[in-house]
Amino acid sequence: MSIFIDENTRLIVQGITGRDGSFHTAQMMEYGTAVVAGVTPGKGGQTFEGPGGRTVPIFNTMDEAVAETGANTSVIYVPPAFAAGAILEAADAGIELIVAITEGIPVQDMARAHAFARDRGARVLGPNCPGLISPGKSKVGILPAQIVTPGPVGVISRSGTLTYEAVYQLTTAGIGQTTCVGIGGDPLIGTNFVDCLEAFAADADTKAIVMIGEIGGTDEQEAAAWVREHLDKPVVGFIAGQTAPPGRRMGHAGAIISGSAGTAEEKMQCFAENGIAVAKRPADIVGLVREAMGL
Amino acid sequence: MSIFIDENTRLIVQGITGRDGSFHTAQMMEYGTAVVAGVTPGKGGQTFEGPGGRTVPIFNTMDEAVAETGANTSVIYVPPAFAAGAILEAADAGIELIVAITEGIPVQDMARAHAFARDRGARVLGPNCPGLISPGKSKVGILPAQIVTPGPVGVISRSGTLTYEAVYQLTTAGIGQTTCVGIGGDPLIGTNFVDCLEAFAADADTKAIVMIGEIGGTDEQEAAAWVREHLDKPVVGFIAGQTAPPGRRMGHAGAIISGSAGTAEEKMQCFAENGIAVAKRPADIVGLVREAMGL
Amino acid sequence: MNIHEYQAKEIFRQAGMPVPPGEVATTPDEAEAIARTYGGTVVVKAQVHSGGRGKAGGVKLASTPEEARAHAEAILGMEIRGLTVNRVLVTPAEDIASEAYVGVLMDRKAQAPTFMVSAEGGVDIEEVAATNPDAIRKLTVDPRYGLLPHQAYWLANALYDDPAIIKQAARVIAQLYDAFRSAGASMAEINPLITTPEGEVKAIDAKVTIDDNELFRHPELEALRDTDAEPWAETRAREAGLSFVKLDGDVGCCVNGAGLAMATMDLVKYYGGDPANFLDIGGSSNPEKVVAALEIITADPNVKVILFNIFGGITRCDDVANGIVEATRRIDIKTPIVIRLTGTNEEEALRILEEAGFSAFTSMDEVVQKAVELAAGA
Amino acid sequence: MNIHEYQAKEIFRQAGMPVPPGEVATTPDEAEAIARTYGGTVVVKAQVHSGGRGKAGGVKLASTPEEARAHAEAILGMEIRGLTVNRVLVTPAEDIASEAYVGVLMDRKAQAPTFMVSAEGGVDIEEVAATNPDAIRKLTVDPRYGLLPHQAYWLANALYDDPAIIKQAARVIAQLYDAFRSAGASMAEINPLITTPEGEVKAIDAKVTIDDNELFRHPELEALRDTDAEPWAETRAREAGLSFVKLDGDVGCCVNGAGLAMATMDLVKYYGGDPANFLDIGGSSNPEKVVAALEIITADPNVKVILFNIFGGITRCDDVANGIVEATRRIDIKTPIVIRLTGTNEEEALRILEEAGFSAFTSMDEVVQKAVELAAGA
Repeated sequence: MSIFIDENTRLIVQGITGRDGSFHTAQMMEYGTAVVAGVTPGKGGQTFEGPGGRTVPIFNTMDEAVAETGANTSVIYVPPAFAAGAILEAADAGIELIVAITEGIPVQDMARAHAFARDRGARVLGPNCPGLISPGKSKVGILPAQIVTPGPVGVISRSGTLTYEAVYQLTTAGIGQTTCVGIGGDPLIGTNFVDCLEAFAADADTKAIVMIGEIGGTDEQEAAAWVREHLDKPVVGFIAGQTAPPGRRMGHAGAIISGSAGTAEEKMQCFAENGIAVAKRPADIVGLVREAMGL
Repeated sequence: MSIFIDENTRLIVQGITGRDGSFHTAQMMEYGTAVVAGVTPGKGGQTFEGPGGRTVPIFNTMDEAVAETGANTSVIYVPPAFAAGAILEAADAGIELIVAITEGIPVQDMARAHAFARDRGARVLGPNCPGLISPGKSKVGILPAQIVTPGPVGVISRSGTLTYEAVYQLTTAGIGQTTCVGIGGDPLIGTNFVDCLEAFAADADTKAIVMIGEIGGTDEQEAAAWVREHLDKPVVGFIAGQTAPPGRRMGHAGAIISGSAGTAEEKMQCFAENGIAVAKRPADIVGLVREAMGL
Repeated sequence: MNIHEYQAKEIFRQAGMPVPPGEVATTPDEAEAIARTYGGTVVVKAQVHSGGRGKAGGVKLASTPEEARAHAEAILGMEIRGLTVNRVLVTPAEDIASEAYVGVLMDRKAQAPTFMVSAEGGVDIEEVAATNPDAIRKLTVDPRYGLLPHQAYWLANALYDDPAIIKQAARVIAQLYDAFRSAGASMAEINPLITTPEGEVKAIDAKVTIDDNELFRHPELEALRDTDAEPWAETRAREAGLSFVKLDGDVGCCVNGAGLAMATMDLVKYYGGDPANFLDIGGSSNPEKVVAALEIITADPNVKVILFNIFGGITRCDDVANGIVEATRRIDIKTPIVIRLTGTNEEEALRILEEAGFSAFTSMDEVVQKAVELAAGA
Repeated sequence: MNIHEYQAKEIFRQAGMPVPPGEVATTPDEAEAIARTYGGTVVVKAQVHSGGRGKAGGVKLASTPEEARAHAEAILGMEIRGLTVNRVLVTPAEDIASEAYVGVLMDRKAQAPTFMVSAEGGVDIEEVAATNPDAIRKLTVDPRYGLLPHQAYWLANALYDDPAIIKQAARVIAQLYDAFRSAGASMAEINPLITTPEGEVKAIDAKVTIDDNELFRHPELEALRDTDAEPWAETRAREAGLSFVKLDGDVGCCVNGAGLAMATMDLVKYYGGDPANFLDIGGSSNPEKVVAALEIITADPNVKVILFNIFGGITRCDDVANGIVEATRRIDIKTPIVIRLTGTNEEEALRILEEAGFSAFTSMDEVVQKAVELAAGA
């Protein structure tokens, strides 16, 4: 098993004709993801040429694309000015999981888009996230496929490339994953640590969880509290930003240390207090996972 | 028993210091309604002097009024420009039943207000309605108390004074009412015939229902279909507007005959086809109720 | 409140919509002069609050200014569905490649604005709805979010194949929603929305109904009201805050509440009489309204009897009684008056009326029978 | 993006808020002239992207133009929390009867704008939140409806007793929300919102942070950016689309992704080194960005080694490799470079780097250890 995506995922790529959209569509098809449609307004009726001679029909609207293909998931590669609109369209068309890769979406747009998705019962992953991958089953987003392998560990991370780093080390050590989820680093994200923990808790194949956080906010602390109260699977945690000076912006709005709350130190201590094994550096994650699983 | 209001109704009057608000507050108190607070922004801390030396505290905001008094119901007498805002405030404060008497609220304001009330789980009655009365228990709105008496008949009506007429005739004939509800004649109303029928269906004390409709729209037809499918209590119906010429506006937007739908003839026929006894004139209602109840 | 096509087009222009130019003429001379400034073929269109203008001969193509003058001469003064044409719109004729229908109105059931679009434009949308409902695409706007860009695009996508035209039409649809919102409309319609052979999208007819309840926010829209187009009595009624509709009978009705007013008319008919009007004095209790109501009713020479049917809720019977007494002092009323008053403060009201020499009823059937009797005997 | 008080006040004025007049001076002469035009007592306020200006001596009262000049002389050039003051705002002093705090910011947990108001104004709101949380009233705005009138009133009702003042404050709060929305802000704050002895409500300080992601919609706001107030490297980084923060170490870091960048810095520290900067080249794969990154890093004289740590997702390793090769051709780089590349197209990237004479790592620990070693040995 896995969470959020699996062999039943039927994917629409929103913005399939753009540079990033077309590149990653090919990558996802290569991996075996069922990419059933693309949407680019004004390009309806055209065809995306995928790897191995496979083609994907392109539609003007999500409504048509869903009606024609029965898709349940979409991934968004459209530019920031239109990305929130793409989320609205996907939710309106009945998509259950909307993976928003786009970086730089205005936060006020996202406040509305998240409200709309909640109203329509859709789950948004991201925005400004690398997506997710259920090794051997489906990949939605931009995570590099070569670094994952099927296995018993669930991975959740706020950052993109740091996730790759951790997953890569697990895979290199022979420890596979059920699903790796990048929840994104924006201030307003649709799916947070606790949402992923709940899903991993319910997934019988997931035996341990790696949770990679960052400075800023209190999402990690809430996740730690949830772990203590609800989870009987081992969790290994890592927090990036131990050397970040307070009050400076480190790359994205999610990583501002405001006052005393949200330092790496505070988060690592909170992890430790709630029974989460804390890795001091990415390379320590593998050892702690082995230990936690009794390998 | 009764529907929507009873002896547990704790009422806030929004716009208690206005001419209509103060007049009808006194009338409601006279009838025995538990008027626990009034709200007029800027008059918080003052006191409404009710009949018999009883007083009602006035607050600046609904939030304070609800917190201080535990009210569950509000009635709105504020001018049209602010009335939709008063509905929003009441719903936001956790009021369960909001009775909007005000006439002339812009329909676009009401579209938002109804959406907000739905989101907050509040029931709106009206706007542009006379309110409701559960004889012997509670009166909310402007229905004249002297024309009702407790008994087994539920009354639902789109128009104000026509309701009084029908109820008055029932009372004069010695047939009392569980609750009389004026749902209002505006294009967008919060509680419709079917909502009231559902409530009366669940009310053990209600043995028969009188439903008074008008030309325009298809609410009566939907109510008739619901009666046939779900209701095992007798219903007597009346439709006003048999002499109205098509295409002319008769007093309010709810009463436009558009195309073939919504004529009095069509509605009366629909009533008859669905097992509702149709009164040709208000004076016939009493006889039909008697007949239906086997009196 | 209905407004004219040329006024609706001005609202559309302010929302940025592609509406061809046009000017209003009230005389054939003006129409000719306007046609001359545009050059080429123009359309002369009757400005009247009614559909079916084309079928009635109220819309004519003119290839010369002289022809425009002749058409204006024929159309001005024409009656369309009982309404006299006082103004014509003169507008350059457009080359039409396709015609679509785009409209938005407040939907009772959805409790929200609802769009209807159809590639079958230029015809009566109710007819399309009845004969070919699949040709209409509908969309209910969530009032919490407004019309979303993808929804405007989805509607436009039902009308056209060409991506460039879909994009233009989606913009027009979004602008139509903005116009609907900002004008406080209950209905706004483009019929037809055309494409030209050059691939341009244009709104060549426009219909907007303003929600009367919005007018306090839009004094500039109230100014659009064409009081020439309505009888004196309706103008007077509106100014006094009354709802009034003239009918052909002889029993003048003055009732509080639209439902009771209709039921009263129905009862007049039931007892063999004929109502002269619908008149709702409304829910407030202002004696001035009664005065206005009596002025309006007595101005109708057909009226043989005046029937009051008042059931007091917000309207207090004593106010109505005072109004009747005051009105009869101010105007010289020869027509017999029969009165029925019941409800809030009815004892006080009956006392006032009796002191003033009136006699009053409490039963609706009795008062209506009396009125019909008086009308028949007069 | 942070903007200055005087710029935030201009945004507030455009929203109709009651903000006293004020003008900016960059020299003592200008400050004196401005003070003279206002007459009476003025306040001279340092314009700098930092709180605590008052405590640092950056806000001074002047009862004469000469005094204003003297204060401006003292404040201009002053350092407040590491930032040099280049401008002062000169504004008439107000009589203050009471001070309140009103702010709105985008709240992560509620996923919506959240207001905070407190009758304890003029002080640090974080301190109030820590020491006396009950003194703060909070309200989350439902983004589907915006700030509703009764909510603005409810917030104002927490601050004042006088109905006339509550009404004014409610209007200011509603206007603040409009300003927050229309400016694409992530934070907007009035501290303090004062009342005067005459019962007027005024915003005498203003702080607004613009959401960088909104700037494409607001070219007029981008123009408010005070590039004088930031080092060259940060300006250059922003223009190239990079995130850059200067630090005090000697290991120049160039990483893709904020999280990995922070983890890399942490690892430098872990192995005994000291990062010279945070630098995230972002998620796109534009070789130009790598060129800019190298220019920025090599401009820091402390840097002894340049450490690349790239894990390819959207960023394709071959693009990064091409960027590094191109950059080293364009600029003369003396500093040793160590590179770690893994992920999408990594084989192609390694080939490119090897062809250009670089050697590359695939382990993060190895490359960091190597960098720290080189920095120590240099």
